[in-house]
Amino acid sequence: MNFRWDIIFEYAPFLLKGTMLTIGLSVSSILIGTFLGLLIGLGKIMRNKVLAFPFYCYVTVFRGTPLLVQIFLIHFGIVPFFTGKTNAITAGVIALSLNAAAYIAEIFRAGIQSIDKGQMEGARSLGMTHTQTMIHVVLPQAFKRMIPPLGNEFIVLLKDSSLLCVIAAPELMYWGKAMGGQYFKVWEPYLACAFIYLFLTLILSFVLNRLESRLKTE
Amino acid sequence: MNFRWDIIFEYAPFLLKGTMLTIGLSVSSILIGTFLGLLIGLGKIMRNKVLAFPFYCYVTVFRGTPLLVQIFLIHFGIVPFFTGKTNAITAGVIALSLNAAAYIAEIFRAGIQSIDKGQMEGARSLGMTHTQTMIHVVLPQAFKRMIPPLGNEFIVLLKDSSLLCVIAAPELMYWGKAMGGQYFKVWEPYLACAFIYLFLTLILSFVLNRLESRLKTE
Amino acid sequence: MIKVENLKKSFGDNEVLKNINAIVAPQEVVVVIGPSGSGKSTFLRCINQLETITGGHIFIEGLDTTDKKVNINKVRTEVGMVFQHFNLFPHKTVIDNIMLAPLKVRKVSKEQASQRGMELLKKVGLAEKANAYPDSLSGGQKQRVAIARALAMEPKIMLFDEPTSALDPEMVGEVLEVMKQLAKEGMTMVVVTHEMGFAKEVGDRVIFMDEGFIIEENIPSEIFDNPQQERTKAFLSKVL
Amino acid sequence: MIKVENLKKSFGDNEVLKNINAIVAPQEVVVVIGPSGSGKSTFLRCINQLETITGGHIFIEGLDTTDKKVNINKVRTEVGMVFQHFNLFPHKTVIDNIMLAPLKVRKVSKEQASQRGMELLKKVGLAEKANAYPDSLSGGQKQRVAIARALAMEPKIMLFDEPTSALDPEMVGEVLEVMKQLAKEGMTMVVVTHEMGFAKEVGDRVIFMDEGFIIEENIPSEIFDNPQQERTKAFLSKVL
Amino acid sequence: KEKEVTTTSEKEESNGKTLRIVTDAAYAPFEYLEGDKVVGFDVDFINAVAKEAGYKVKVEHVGWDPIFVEIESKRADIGISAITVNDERKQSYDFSVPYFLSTNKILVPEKSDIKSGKELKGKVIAVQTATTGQEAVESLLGKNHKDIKKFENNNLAIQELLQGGAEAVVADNTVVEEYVKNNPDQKLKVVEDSSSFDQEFYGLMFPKGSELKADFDKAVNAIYENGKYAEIYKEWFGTEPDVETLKAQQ
Ligand SMILES: Nc1ncnc2c1ncn2[C@@H]1O[C@H](COP(=O)(O)OP(=O)(O)OP(=O)(O)O)[C@@H](O)[C@H]1O
Ligand SMILES: Nc1ncnc2c1ncn2[C@@H]1O[C@H](COP(=O)(O)OP(=O)(O)OP(=O)(O)O)[C@@H](O)[C@H]1O
Ligand SMILES: [Mg+2]
Ligand SMILES: [Mg+2]
Repeated sequence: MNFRWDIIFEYAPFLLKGTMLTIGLSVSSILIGTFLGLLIGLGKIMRNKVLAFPFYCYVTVFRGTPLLVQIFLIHFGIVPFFTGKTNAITAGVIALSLNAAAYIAEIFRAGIQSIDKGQMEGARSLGMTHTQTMIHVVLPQAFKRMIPPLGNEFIVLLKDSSLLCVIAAPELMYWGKAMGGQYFKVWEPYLACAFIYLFLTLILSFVLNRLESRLKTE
Repeated sequence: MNFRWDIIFEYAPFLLKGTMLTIGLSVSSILIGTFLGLLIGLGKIMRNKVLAFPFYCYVTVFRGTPLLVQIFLIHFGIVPFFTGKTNAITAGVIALSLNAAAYIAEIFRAGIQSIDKGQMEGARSLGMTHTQTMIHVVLPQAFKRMIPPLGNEFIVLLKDSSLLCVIAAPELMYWGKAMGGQYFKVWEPYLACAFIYLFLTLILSFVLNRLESRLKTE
Repeated sequence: MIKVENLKKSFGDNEVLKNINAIVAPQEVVVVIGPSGSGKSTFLRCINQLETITGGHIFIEGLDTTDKKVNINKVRTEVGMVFQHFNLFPHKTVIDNIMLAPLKVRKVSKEQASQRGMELLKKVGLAEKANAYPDSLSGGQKQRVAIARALAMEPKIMLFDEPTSALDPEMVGEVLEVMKQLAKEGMTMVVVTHEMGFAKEVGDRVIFMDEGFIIEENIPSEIFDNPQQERTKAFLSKVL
Repeated sequence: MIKVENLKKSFGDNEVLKNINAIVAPQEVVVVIGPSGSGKSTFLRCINQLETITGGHIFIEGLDTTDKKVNINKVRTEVGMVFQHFNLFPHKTVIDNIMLAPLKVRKVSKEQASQRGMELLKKVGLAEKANAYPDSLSGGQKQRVAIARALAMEPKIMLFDEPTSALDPEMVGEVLEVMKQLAKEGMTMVVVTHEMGFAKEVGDRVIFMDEGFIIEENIPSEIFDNPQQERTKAFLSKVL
Repeated sequence: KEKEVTTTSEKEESNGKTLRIVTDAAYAPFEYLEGDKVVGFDVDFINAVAKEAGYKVKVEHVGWDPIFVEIESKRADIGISAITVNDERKQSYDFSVPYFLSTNKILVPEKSDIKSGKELKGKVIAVQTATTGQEAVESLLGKNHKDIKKFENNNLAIQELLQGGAEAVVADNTVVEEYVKNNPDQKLKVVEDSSSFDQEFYGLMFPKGSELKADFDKAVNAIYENGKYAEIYKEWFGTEPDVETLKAQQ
């Protein structure tokens, strides 16, 4: 098999552009997804089962259906409904955020429930409200424990962003496919993309490990 | 939008066949992946860092690259290398198993490390070997704690099996795409598939919850 | 100060407190003893409304805390509580542990909170640990910080739930010392403990509980030297 | 029976045991006391090879356990250990906890293991709990099961690391009772404990450790009533 | 911001509005991305037709599935993506008169003894989903026959052939010829058999009831007549088009 390095070099600027968009999409989705995930996770642990039910459904549906379908629904249904036209990047960020939010909600729920009940009681006995306790006592500690699973989720999200090529969001995989389409090649684009994804996830892991050990010693 | 129920009915037998294969692929990959994951997880926590290194790399690479690329490599590279020809189902099971094994290895590692050190010491002080202690004391307890994350992984794997349509493994998503290709319809196949996936994941969640609560009360 | 009337508390079918009546006078130190599972902790937690009671009334300074209209967070600021396992916030330094509630609940200024916090740390003998994290402290030090934290809200009453039972024997003394000091200063206290020495020395009154009832209550010397009930005798013979 | 020669143990830079020499004679009960962090647990764990020692030798029945050729699992079957936190296997019933090691290590038959297990449970007064799970037992019961489990391997020596310090005061007695019984039967024992009553009553010899050294050792009456070292005096004044 | 991948026809005599043309630029040489530009036969063709019909157009790469959603929801005006016309699809969309006659050819390993379409029976064949190749093979073996493996693109179908998972690939002649030309070292050959395969045609795809269809049908015929079509065809495929068959199909 002759590996066509030349076409990889030819496409390098596009792959770079795609990588930038992949990073941009992932980072914004992570931020939004974490925020939504926190709200949904808090919603799911409400004592009032009726109020918690919609959050429960949200998590079930988003975790139970393929991301691909969610991307289509949002790209062709939700976004045009509000703005009148499709926009792959907007839809991509929304789809990834909403999907990640479901997983992150579970991470938050587990993190919060892993904090010893004594912490809540200690703070409540000082006269702090439930909300104050959550904000100042439970969440800061839960957050520390959530870093490893959140890190995993971020890596998953980074890779999942490759699915956005189906709606032609010009991220990394999109350019990989364009390269394959032009030259009838399979290995060159996919291996190139795989290495870039691996590189990105390694950097992310490294950053997360640093963060984790810094928080640990704190 | 007129929703073409008729084409869903027309493709119902194919979707059913696809669903069966999806289930078959997922179940076998889960079993193999769990077994491999256990070995890799144990490998990763070996005290000898040199021996543990390959396991560490395995997990990093399989978690750091898109499953799609892994599927291609295994389908077009590994399987033909050994058998002389491609086989989508074999490649599918291998790719899903190897991918899941990386995630499951991390679950095992975390599960084992979450077991109080006192358990290991208690058993070792009775003269049991490290291996005996792992088998009879640590793993049974770790396994109980691993059921929730394993359950999540199974759900992820079930949905990930939809990626096998790219190598023409005739699972659920493959037939969904065939339907879409024949009628140039998008919503009918994807929504039908989404509902089937949701249904499967709900059943899986239910079974896992039952298992979890049964093990808890035991 | 505290008046408990016909207090009942069940967990599901399990009635843990069965008609408790008790009064704690201002500046009084009441020691609660009893076997494990007799409901001592639950009793304290009910006073502080950490458990929703199933029946009866609890009055704190004349205010019926079971009344829906009473702001329970307000009540809790008047009632400090110290737990067996300290329940310090591990992500905050000692001084931040102490300052958190005054800042957030009493809304005092940072300077004021910090000044008052340092005073309290001095009082419990830990001024030099102000910027340490709880995990670096010994058990006895943790418990003293927990006491200082509760005092920072300037409560009228302090509840202690086995404050020394998670401590190494050597550290028990230093915590009891702080508690004695508090009692001397006139703090109203309810103390669940197995430390009979403390009960004898500091307690104004001892309550013996078993199976959700108050079996006997009296001044310490009477309870220890002349218990009236069989169950009290049996219990004391084991722990003394 | 046990001979410890120039034992040294460091964790990284932290030298926890600094040249320990000790002998335990057959049927002797040695009690180890000392402040927290002085290295008592580490000392016991070294005897059992749960920690790899950094220097010196430990002979058990004349066998140098630090010799690479010695099968450490074999050595451990001769040395039973009971921990502060019991370390029972929560996924197994009481009888299964006791039978596991005999079945897997000694390879005895199921009937034999079960029969011997029941005998031991009777001995510690828990025959009726054979099929209960550890979580449903009280602390004292758990610790008695842990003792039975260690005895099931028919060890020649038993090591106890603060066996009663995680227990409610009421339950301490029942565990000490079992230990006294063992001592009476002639078991060689090394016991780390804060229960000075036990030390006085059962101990043949008391070792006082501090900062990784054996500071003083003597028969109990001498140690408690007439300590030679300042540090021993200071420590005893706190805990008695 | 999204940078749109477009090509706009230069002259605008039109009624102002630019038509939105959607395509899946992953099917060389009909439409593919050259860097960030959509190029290919279909692109040149639609530009010529639009000019003829007096419309301004903008070709946008949206991906395969999205084409149908965009057209069905009428957010796009025309889909052009080597789309094969068949009766099932006509139920949902309108199509222009055929603008391309697709000749399917069989790609096999050099050593293969397959010499005609008939001999494909009983063999495993790889195709790209929703192409004329799939139509052709299904009309031979039957719809969703178990021996047909459908891939997302021809690249993967050919890869399957190379790795021994299929004994033949059926696809547009241009696709297979282009592949063989680009990859001489792969030891593949092309088998021609126009007799076994039905003729398959490409059409422009419109939303059901689109008013553009009439204008574009007229314009297609016009460029057949004025030679523009043949010019574009020759530029891309190097041969003369069979305009007569195309016209006969109308
Ligand atoms: N949150 C709870 N849910 C259900 N049952 C509970 C709960 N808290 C306590 N109980 C039960 O209530 C009873 C009394 O418990 P409590 O903790 O008040 O006893 P205690 O006297 O403080 O014992 P100890 O000395 O062991 O602390 C026990 O039987 C206990 O199992
Ligand atoms: N695994 C370990 N890694 C590092 N340091 C350790 C480890 N185990 C013990 N140490 C340190 O060794 C010293 C002695 O610990 P050890 O547990 O032997 O004391 P101890 O006398 O048993 O105290 P206690 O009465 O609290 O049980 C302590 O300073 C402790 O921090
Ligand atoms: Mg209690
Ligand atoms: Mg110790």
